[in-house]
Amino acid sequence: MSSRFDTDGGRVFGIRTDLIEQFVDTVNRDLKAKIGVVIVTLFVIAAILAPELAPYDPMAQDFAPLQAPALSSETPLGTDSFGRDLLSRLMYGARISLGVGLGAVLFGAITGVLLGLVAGFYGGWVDDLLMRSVDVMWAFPWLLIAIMLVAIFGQGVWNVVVAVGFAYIDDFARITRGEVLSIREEEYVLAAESVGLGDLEIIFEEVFPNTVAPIIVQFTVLVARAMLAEATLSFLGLGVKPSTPTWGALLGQGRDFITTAWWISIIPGLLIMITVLGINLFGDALRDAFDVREVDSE
Amino acid sequence: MGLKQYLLKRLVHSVFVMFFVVTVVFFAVRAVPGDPARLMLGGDADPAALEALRQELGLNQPLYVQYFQWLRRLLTGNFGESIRTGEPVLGSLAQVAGPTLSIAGLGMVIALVIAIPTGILSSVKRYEIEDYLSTTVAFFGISMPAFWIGIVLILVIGVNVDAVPTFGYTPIDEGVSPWFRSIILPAFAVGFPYGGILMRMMRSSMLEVLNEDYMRTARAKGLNSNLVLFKHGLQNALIPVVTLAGIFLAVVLGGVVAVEIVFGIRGLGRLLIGSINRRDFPLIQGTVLIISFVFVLANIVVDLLYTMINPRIKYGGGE
Amino acid sequence: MNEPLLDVRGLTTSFETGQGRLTAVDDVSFSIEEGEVFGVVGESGSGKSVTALSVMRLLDDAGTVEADEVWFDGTDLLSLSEAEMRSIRGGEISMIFQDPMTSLNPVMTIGEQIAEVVRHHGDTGERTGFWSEMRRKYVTGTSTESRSWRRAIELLETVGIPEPEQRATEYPHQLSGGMRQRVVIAQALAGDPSLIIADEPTTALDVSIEAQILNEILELSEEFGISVMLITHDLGVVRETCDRVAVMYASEFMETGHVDDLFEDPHHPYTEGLLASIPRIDDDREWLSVIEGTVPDLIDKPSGCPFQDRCDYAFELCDRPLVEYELDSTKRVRHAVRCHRENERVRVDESGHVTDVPDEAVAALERRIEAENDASNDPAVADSGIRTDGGSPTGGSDEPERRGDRDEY
Amino acid sequence: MIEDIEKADLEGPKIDRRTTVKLLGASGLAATAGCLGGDGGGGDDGGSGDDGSGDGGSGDDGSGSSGDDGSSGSSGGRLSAGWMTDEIEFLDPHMVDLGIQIEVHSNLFNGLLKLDEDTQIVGDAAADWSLPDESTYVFELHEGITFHNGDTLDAEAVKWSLERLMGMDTSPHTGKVSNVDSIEADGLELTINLTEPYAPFVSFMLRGPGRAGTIVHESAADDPDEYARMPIGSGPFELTERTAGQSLTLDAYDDYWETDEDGNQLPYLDGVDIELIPEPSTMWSAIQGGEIGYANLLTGEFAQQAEAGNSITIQTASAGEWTGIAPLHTNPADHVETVRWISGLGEDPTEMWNGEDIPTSDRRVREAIAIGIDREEIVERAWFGYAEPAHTLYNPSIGWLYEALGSGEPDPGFYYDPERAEELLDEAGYTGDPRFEATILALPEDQRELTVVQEQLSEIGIEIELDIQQQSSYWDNTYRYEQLLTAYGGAADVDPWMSDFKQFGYPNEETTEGAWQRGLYFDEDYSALLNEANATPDLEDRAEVYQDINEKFIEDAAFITTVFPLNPKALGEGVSGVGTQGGLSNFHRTSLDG
Repeated sequence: MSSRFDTDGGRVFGIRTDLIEQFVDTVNRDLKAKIGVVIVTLFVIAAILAPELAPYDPMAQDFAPLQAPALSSETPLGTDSFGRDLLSRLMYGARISLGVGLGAVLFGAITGVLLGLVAGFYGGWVDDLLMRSVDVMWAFPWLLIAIMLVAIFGQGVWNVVVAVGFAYIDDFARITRGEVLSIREEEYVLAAESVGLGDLEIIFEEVFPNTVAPIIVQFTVLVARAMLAEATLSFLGLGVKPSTPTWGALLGQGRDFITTAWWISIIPGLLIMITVLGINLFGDALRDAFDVREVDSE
Repeated sequence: MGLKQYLLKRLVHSVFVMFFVVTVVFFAVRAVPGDPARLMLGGDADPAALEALRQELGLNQPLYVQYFQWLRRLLTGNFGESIRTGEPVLGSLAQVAGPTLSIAGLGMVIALVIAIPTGILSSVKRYEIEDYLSTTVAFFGISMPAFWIGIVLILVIGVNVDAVPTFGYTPIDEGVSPWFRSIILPAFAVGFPYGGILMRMMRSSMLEVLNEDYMRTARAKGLNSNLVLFKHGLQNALIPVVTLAGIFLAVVLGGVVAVEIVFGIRGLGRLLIGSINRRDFPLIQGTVLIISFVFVLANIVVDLLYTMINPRIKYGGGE
Repeated sequence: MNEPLLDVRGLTTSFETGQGRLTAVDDVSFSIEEGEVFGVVGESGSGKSVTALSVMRLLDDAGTVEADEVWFDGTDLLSLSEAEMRSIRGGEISMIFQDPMTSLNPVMTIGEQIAEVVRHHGDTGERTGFWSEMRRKYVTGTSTESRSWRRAIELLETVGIPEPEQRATEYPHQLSGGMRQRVVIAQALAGDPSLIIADEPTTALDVSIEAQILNEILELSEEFGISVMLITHDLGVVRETCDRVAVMYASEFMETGHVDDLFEDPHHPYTEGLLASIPRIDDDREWLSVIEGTVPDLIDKPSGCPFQDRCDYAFELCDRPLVEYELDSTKRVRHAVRCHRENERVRVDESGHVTDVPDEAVAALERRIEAENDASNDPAVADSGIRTDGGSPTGGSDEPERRGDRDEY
Repeated sequence: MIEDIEKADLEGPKIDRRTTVKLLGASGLAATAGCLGGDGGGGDDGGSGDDGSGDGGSGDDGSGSSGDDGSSGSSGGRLSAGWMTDEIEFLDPHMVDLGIQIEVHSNLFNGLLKLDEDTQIVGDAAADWSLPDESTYVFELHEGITFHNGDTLDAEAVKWSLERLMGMDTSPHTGKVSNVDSIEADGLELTINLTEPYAPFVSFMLRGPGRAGTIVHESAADDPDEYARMPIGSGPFELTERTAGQSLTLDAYDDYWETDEDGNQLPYLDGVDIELIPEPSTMWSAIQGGEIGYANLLTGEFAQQAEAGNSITIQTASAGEWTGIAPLHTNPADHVETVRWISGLGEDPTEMWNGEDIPTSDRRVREAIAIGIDREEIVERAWFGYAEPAHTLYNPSIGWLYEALGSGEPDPGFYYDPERAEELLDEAGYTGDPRFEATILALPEDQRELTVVQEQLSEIGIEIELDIQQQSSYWDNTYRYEQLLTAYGGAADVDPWMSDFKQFGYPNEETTEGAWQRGLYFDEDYSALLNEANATPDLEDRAEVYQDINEKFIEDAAFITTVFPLNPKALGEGVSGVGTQGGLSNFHRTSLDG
């Protein structure tokens, strides 16, 4: 059998169940993977349930500004310079930060994977054309895109998603194309062709499922980076709307108070770090499970 | 393919890429709201003055005319002048290249100096205290945006250490030491996150190399572990790192922009942001051209470097 | 009789895995004479390579190597410091690995890969310190005038590589598979060894050049008086090249003896099975289909014969711990089998099946197992035992088996 | 502490009305000499001609104590000064309209007039001036003023400068001299004839914020770009070097004409090195670490920190700055031609409001917003105390008017009254929850203030969404009228004309009245009052007219004022004598101790 994975297995969301089993196995075996999964799950839950769990309205300026964290007080993690409860803002922030991170990478992944699939599958001039476009995208400063989007639409979550995601298109396109090229000549693809399946069917039924593992791994790596890119955009005034709490924006806004009210930027900073750690551990576990090499030497 | 042929091919390809990038930028920035004339007049401006200024700047001509004019001048090596200050774009670019290249260059050196030894240490001492320590440091770098590291560095080191200025850039021709001191903090702020990424790559790459047969061969030859690691392992482990180092240039550039603002250094990044904010079209086009040139050039350099450290690859290989 | 060049007693290697302890080499003993070609044959995963790596102490932290003794040319390898061991590796004992593509460093010139062995183990007067080596690798390259480089070229010539000066400057990927394995051989010869451990040296090669490479190894070792430990899964190769051979199955040596004895008169059921599959042994996977059943899990390996589940002759003693039975010493060299069928008190019929197991046979076996346990549990006893009887793993005190110990070598 | 400073600041900077009225030749008495300026003249001002005095507008020492610091500190040395900006591109005063640029060129140039540290209008290059009739100004220039290249600054030079401006198409300030009929130059005597009496004219002749009266050297005509980069002026400092986006080097001009009371030549400093530092936290680190001796601006949070310590002195000054919110008064599509002209975009106005409800077109809604905002809270939360609540439009830098309207408590004015605001909204029929939703277009610097406003308005049931845009798109988009509210303000406004004529006047292509209308407030009565005021040079009379203008402004809730920012400027240890009046940073009399 020459395919990388058994293609007979069932699928969930296009991912074969054997991969999921492998992942569960890895998590069961590896403590670090467990930690990663726990962190990611915890934050995702906090993000989803923010409206239920957050003690206050994250926008309400109801408290004295710049209160230091004190677990016994009304505002256990302190308040920001407007007198808003930081704990609530951080919980809502988890929503947007994770959402933006996921959204941006999803955008980059969908676009890039499609490009990569088509380019790799058809080869020839299609490949040339698409991959040259990817080169252009790569050399196109993504900050410029962020600035232009903000100029047209104003600040907002979607601009960040698109601008940040744009920068990742080339990553996904290249990885996918590389995978497709190596799978393209595999027996089962050739077999599918000889049976007379349509291109689309072959691409999505036969080719795509076999490229999915490295893509997922790359995905996790980039989610963490996207969260930081959001922070940088917020710093440059190109991020989400200013009142929207995101960890990156909180970190950036807190910089002016770092000597007087360290908690405003240190706490979101720590959260970002823990999340990045969690996502990376999670990604490592995926990588181990799928046996994907983090870096391809050729 | 010979070296010359290869370079020629890459050059043609690069010109193509750059051409498309600037063309897209040319039209895109003009499609976006924001009138350079109004900005030049300070925001509030009388309609008549606005109209006169637009006329003077040639902004009233049809887009395609402006485009071809600009292209024709570009072909003769003329990047045009800033519509804002009238200064030649090329001059402005030459001015900002120094600080940005210094910061990015030193940043990369710092990243490598952090990443390679800790990455190796971490892989050799896998699951030991050294590994956990270096990994923690790497995660710290990976999870902190460059601008924030910059601000913390200023507050902790810049304010308290007299030798290191908190802001500004001293050109290298005013002395190597002042130059170095003026860029060390920004370079670290840019290099640290990058180093974190590289360190993780180095670690996993080295872990893979450690399992390779030729490493066992090297040990079977009776070489000591340092020689095995550095003579036989290092170059192999660097191959994938070098490939990705080029791709991560975008990370460095993104970081440089914010860091230049934090440290009050006018470099390529700030010039880009500034020129876009002022809708200084010729300057935007020039800056984007240079940035895409740097990207494309870096790509070629990485390719050549890759070819150099990986004798298995012929020019243009690796695809 | 001379001391053997390499004498391994009671070698056990195990790995800690997530699922439990994996015993890769289980209480293996063997010796290799000077100038002898000793074959180790077995399926993949049977522990052949690990045996070799254990002797070389190349397993690092991954595995735990325990042995009563590993004598090489009068020194106990186990007692050497890591630095002393390094001078043995690549020098006195060199290795040839399976896949020349992966065992050669892809980013180093062939010449340098050989020359560095010469430098480290020969008397070239060239500096071999860390920074000197780093300079050679990354800055200046190896001088083509240096003695080590010239010696590398000589060696390339010796192994039959045309245009050696030119080839020396090339990288492994520029050579064909056969050429590459010649380079590996040259590299193995470079330290002027007295023993070469060749681990499946031809497996990764095209069948057409397999013979050439094997001949090269054998001719050269004969020419330079080098002993060879040849690890292979290929019985055909063993038959053509080896003097003595050990059959390995599931981390244990099942049968050891002269190649002719073994082929003509195999005593272990597993060996029999192997021989029956000779026509098709060019492919690893075919083996399993010849002998029905599967190799037992080496993790938390149960005591008793690992082959019992697949063995046609299995009987009630098979789940008792194995001991070694020496066959009648009519042969020139020792022929030993680890199968309770060889217990002289066990009755066997014409077809080889066990017909009767008298109580005294069981009792004798129990005594012997107990004695061996005592020996291995008590270092003092083990030590003294080894000294008196030459380190025999069979060195139990039980009379019925004594004969096995007497005429060893 | 902060309260003290603000109080002092607000009480201090005012035109001495008695004097100014006399000097400006009001009440029909022609040809009264205005004897002003630094050397020797102007009896009752006592040292008021100084550009920089001890503590300008800052509270601790009181204002106007210029003498001591000035004369004792003539030790020379160079001052390193941080400028909170990304870039200072051009410094041609006729092109410059941003405070940050004006702050620089106020040190490089002279004007005919200037603001003294009490924000009174006094002579600069003009030693003296008189008004033979209401539309004629005669200026007597100081003797011995030279440009940095040695050329003499005489009436001819000033005439050239003014005529240059009059001939410029692209200057934002041409309109300020459009009333000039003719200029005559005779030695040191300059006569300017206006087509009609024009009250704001005198403010335009101010150096710095007046913009138009800053005297440009004729080399500006040879190479305008080069002049904008390295201008030649006649001020105490000359620009000798600049690194784009990074620094400006100002060296003392050795032949500067002005001296202090003791006859010491100004400036005291050998030079000023201006470093451009766009990031507030970096500015703070730099002054804290002593790398710069002066910061032209600290953000509120850092100014507070500075005041908590004792090595750094904070001087606050109104830079003639005001902020607020422009509500959309009418459907732009109903005024196509007018809006086309105002917008200058060359496109027809949006039709998005056709058939749509425009809540802010209702006076009651506008008033509700105006009184639904708690300005005191904005000052505390958004500005860290470094602002004054703006209950009406005219900022403290226009001292005479500010005072005439009631200073900090103008009557009428917008005062926080959320109950009344809700009543008004009920009356207007906005009773839902939320009552209505609105987007506010704003610049990044408005962010803090609007974050507080947003919360306050949500309490009276109005949900506001912030649309923060970079300057580039903000300026264009404000003229697209696609949102109900636009954050808007002004700076360096030293005359009411600068705050109201173009912003709220009835659009008139001829006079450029109403050219900057953000809210499309088209009211001819209001416009008539403005024009009446402009034609009333007598300040007392003009102030009378302004009582009516203000009443109308508040009544119509033409615009929702929020605050008058007070820019905190930081002086490092040993630095003194920076003139921060009008938000400037004048280093004429700055000295370094030790």
